[in-house]
Amino acid sequence: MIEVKNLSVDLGDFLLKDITFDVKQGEYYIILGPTGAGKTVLLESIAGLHPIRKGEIWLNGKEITNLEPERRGIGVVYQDYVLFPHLSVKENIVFGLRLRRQPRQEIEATLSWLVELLNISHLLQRKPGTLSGGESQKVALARALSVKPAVLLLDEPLSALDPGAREDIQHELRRIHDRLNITVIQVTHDFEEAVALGHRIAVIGEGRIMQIGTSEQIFRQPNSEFVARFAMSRNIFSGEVRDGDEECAVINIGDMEVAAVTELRGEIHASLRPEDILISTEPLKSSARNCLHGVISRIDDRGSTLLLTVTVPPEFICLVTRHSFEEMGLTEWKEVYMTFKASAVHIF
Amino acid sequence: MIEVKNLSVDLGDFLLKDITFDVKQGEYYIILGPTGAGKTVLLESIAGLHPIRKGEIWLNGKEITNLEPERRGIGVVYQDYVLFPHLSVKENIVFGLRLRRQPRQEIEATLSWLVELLNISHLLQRKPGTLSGGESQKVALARALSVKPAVLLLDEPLSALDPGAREDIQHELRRIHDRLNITVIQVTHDFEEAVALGHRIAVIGEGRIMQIGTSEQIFRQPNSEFVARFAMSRNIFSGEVRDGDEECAVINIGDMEVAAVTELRGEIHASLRPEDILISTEPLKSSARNCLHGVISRIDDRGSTLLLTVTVPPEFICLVTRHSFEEMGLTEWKEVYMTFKASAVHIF
Amino acid sequence: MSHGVLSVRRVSANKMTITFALLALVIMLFVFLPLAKTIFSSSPTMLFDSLLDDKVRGAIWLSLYTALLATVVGAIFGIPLAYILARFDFPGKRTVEGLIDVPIVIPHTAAGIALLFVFGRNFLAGKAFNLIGINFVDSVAGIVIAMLFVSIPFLIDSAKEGFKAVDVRLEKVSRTLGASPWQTFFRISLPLAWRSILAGNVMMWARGISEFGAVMILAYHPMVASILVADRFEEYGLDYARPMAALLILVCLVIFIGLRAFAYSGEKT
Amino acid sequence: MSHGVLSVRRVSANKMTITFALLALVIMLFVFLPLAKTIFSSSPTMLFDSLLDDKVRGAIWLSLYTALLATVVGAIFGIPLAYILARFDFPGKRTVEGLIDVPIVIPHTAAGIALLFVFGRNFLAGKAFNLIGINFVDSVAGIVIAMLFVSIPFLIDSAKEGFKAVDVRLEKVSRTLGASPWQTFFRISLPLAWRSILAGNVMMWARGISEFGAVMILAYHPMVASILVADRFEEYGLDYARPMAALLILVCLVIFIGLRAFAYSGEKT
Repeated sequence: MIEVKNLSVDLGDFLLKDITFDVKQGEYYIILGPTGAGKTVLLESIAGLHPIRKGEIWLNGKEITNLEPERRGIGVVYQDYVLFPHLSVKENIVFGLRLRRQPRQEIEATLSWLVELLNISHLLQRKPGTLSGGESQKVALARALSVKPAVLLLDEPLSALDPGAREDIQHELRRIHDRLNITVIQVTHDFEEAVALGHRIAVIGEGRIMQIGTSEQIFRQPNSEFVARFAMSRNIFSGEVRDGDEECAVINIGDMEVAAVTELRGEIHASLRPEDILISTEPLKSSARNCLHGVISRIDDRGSTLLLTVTVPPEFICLVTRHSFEEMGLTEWKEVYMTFKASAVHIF
Repeated sequence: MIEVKNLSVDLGDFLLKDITFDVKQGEYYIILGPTGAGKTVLLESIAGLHPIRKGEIWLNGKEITNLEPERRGIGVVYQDYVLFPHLSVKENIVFGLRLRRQPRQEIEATLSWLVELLNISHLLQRKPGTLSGGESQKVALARALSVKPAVLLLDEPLSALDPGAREDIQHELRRIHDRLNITVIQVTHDFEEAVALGHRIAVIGEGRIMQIGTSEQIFRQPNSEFVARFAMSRNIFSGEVRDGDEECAVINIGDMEVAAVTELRGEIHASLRPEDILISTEPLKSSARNCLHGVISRIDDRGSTLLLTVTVPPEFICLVTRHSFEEMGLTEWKEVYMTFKASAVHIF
Repeated sequence: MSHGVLSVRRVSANKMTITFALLALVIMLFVFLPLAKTIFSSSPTMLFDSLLDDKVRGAIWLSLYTALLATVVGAIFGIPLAYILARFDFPGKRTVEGLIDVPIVIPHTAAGIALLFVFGRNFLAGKAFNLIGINFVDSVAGIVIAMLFVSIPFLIDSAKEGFKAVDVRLEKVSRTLGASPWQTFFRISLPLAWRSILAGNVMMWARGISEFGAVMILAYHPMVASILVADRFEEYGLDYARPMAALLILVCLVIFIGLRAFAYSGEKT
Repeated sequence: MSHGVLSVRRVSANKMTITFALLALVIMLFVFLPLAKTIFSSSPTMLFDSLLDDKVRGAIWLSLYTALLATVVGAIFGIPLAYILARFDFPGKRTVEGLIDVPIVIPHTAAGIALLFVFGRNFLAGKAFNLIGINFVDSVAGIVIAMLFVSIPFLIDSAKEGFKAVDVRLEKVSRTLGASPWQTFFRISLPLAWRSILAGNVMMWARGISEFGAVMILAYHPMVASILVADRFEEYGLDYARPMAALLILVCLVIFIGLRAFAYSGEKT
């Protein structure tokens, strides 16, 4: 539906090289990358708000690379809402409709549809300066949706919000997407947000697309250290695959041996997600192929969960809930067993 | 060591009323509250950077309410570092020492001590504008520590940082506190940060202190709905204690009965933390007094953990790791059992 | 003003702020005293009498009217330049910005002579405009040109700052909602920069009324107010010029305060 | 300038930006042509000859020197006021800010007469200063006072904006590190606002050199450059005044461009 081909944008600080991806009709597409990776510039290029040096953008089979933004039918919502401060909420929402000189009833109909969709009827007469973050973002969404765009571009729509409002708007976004079956491209630097919302995720870094895939693929099979770190696999090791049968390989990481499922041989990286490690105070009898013995060297209290650093060596980061943490009576310097499946070790 | 008595600050938008608390020598004290609660104003009042209308501040037995900031020996570190942009990192750090006209060797000695403490030797000749967030915050810490303050005030020191840098600086903060045995007062809006760092936490809201206690007390025994919500007990119900023996009361929440440990009777609130609920697909045989049967009505994927909404009714929010989620093969509309201890239900 | 000093003291009474307040008081008195003395040492009757003088009324009216014309012309050509300077980067931008400020800094009489070289009867633009019956020497058109030249920087600088303060993404959002560049300018950029543009217009108008040197060279007649004051001072001396000077200062103050209050109305301190 | 238009076109070639660029071009030419014509129609020999004229050299020197004196006095008293306006809120602040801008908007000749009422021989401050041998009428001191009055707003406004742009928390951190208010001002606030303060000083100096009306009323003699130009124009006509006007414009441009370049050096566009 939207195809971006070999797009390059040069803006002094930001540099995007050969960006290529395509988004399907009705897809919720996430562009994930660290702050300063040029994600906003990429969105603005798609919306026609940045001159394009090189590359093409196609929308529904038509090339729109140099089309003016007002003719593209692509809506934009920014992180910090960017509501028109001199207009009321209602005037903000109907801004695009009034420009189209639609009849009054039609405008009113669209307005009440949006108001009902986003549940913002109580805000209509307010000025943007008086709204909370969550309310502002709902109004910004309503304004973008008012002209029934073919594609909705969201620039870190949750980043400026409080945790409470963030959950609320995240929920709204999914609901709107499901109800309107609209194509959404959202950029974010937050991996959890990407997993929660996206059908597919494109990881962007150093001006290039590093990997495209479902959240499951990005999560389980990162294709590079950059993606793995970004997807918060905290345990990344370098090692060597000695040998093994087709089903299971033995990997040497320092003095330690770990079983994994891979066909790669030689120097490799291995990643293991903290929550894929089961912690116990006694060795477990289970089908899992790996069971390592270590000492808790550090405890990071995250409130509902805790991150344990277990030194074998090397150090592993493991996630436990407060519940199990207290159940087992874990403390620093306590000896524990880490159990994880061979299939949980991702090799790249 | 530091005592704040009946402090009131009025700054138009911000209003603090009758703030009273005391911090012990060497304590890591957290002031926790939502954005806009006047936390920064409170810190600046302690540092002498705001005129005080009403109330007193005492430091080591001396009243300092109206003492000039340069005579208090209280260091301040802001969320966004506030380094002197026209000075190099080194000049930033020794700014306070040069003012004291210390001999050159003494300044150099303090500088190398700080550089070693925070591991920032490679930054000394750089200008603040070229530093990353984490580096800037380390330099700001070094600058504040250079004059050996009696108290260190930290104004949301982690909020402006990337997740990676946040963990790093959080670790540094604890290390510095432990090594120097310095008294720290930190304000934050992040509950997990508060739990991870604080010896004691004062929850502030609507211009007043709502509750003071250890993280355990705030977490397990919030004294009001405000604190409970803020401490992320997602499950808060209103109900009625019918009767029960001294050890265990039966609470009616809608049509549902829940066992809890309380001596309160009549109309009450109950809170239950999401990670205190054990999810299983079969009823568990255990010592836990509560076992409820419900249906998963919503799944929020948080990456390493998932939040399940289980409808009994009412709705419960439960936290599971991805590991157990996949193990049990949970999906929406699946029936599950929720098991939790009577002691996990907090009544207020 | 004592209020001011008191308030500063309340905020943080230290020696520095008190010293600063005292130094500041000197410069405020230096500006305030001459104005107050001129106005209050002329009795209301004297002011009224001088207002009855046809020549005085005519000169003040001419000043207001020509400065307003200059402002209108300046707005039409200056606001677009201000917008361009606020929104685009291009090589030579610094030079253009510097050029626009030059009229503030060159001596007014030299500016008048420079204008004569372009708009005088025997020169370039002067000849061209002469064909359509417009003559710049000793005429209203000449006064307008002189005022325009010395006062245009105020409008452009203020409008530029106004446009700069408008988040460019507001314009971008407007475009994605289907607005053309023109619609975006008139519905978003202009309304949001309006306060600064208005303030710039006020400054330009006031600065036009205040001009003397350049107008004197280009068009001594018809006499605008500032020239009439000088003329009377030269011919009859201080006492005769005073009521007219007082009247002129009053008129300027009333206009300036009124329009400034209007331009800032609703804005927080 | 063609560069500018081209660049705008590259950024987003739409009808509005092109129209705006054309309108902007008109105002740029209006400012540029008179200056260029005056400078380039006088041959270098003529400029040099006029520089050999003792009276011309003396007048230009006097202008530069008196305007510099006015700027120094203005900085001493104006920078503290700018700092107070940037840092503190107090009742009547708007009034003070308005008062400071008044000298820009009142007619220069009226300003001169107002100054005479305070600094003239028979008045208030005039009498007081007369006791210590300072006389403001037809004297260097008078020129300085006139220039100071009309040019002080530029310094204060620019310095105020400079101080405002300095994060007040930088000063707060400095205080917690043990710096007194004075140390904080001289080590933090002043260095960080330096660029704007310098730019304000440049504007004030240039504006002082450009003044004619107020100086003429207060001190026609000794003749500063802008008065000498007018004097020659009145007595001998345009052709005789031209080389001196050209020279004056050149001197002002060189100073203005040089100091501006210095003030902005190192800053990004």
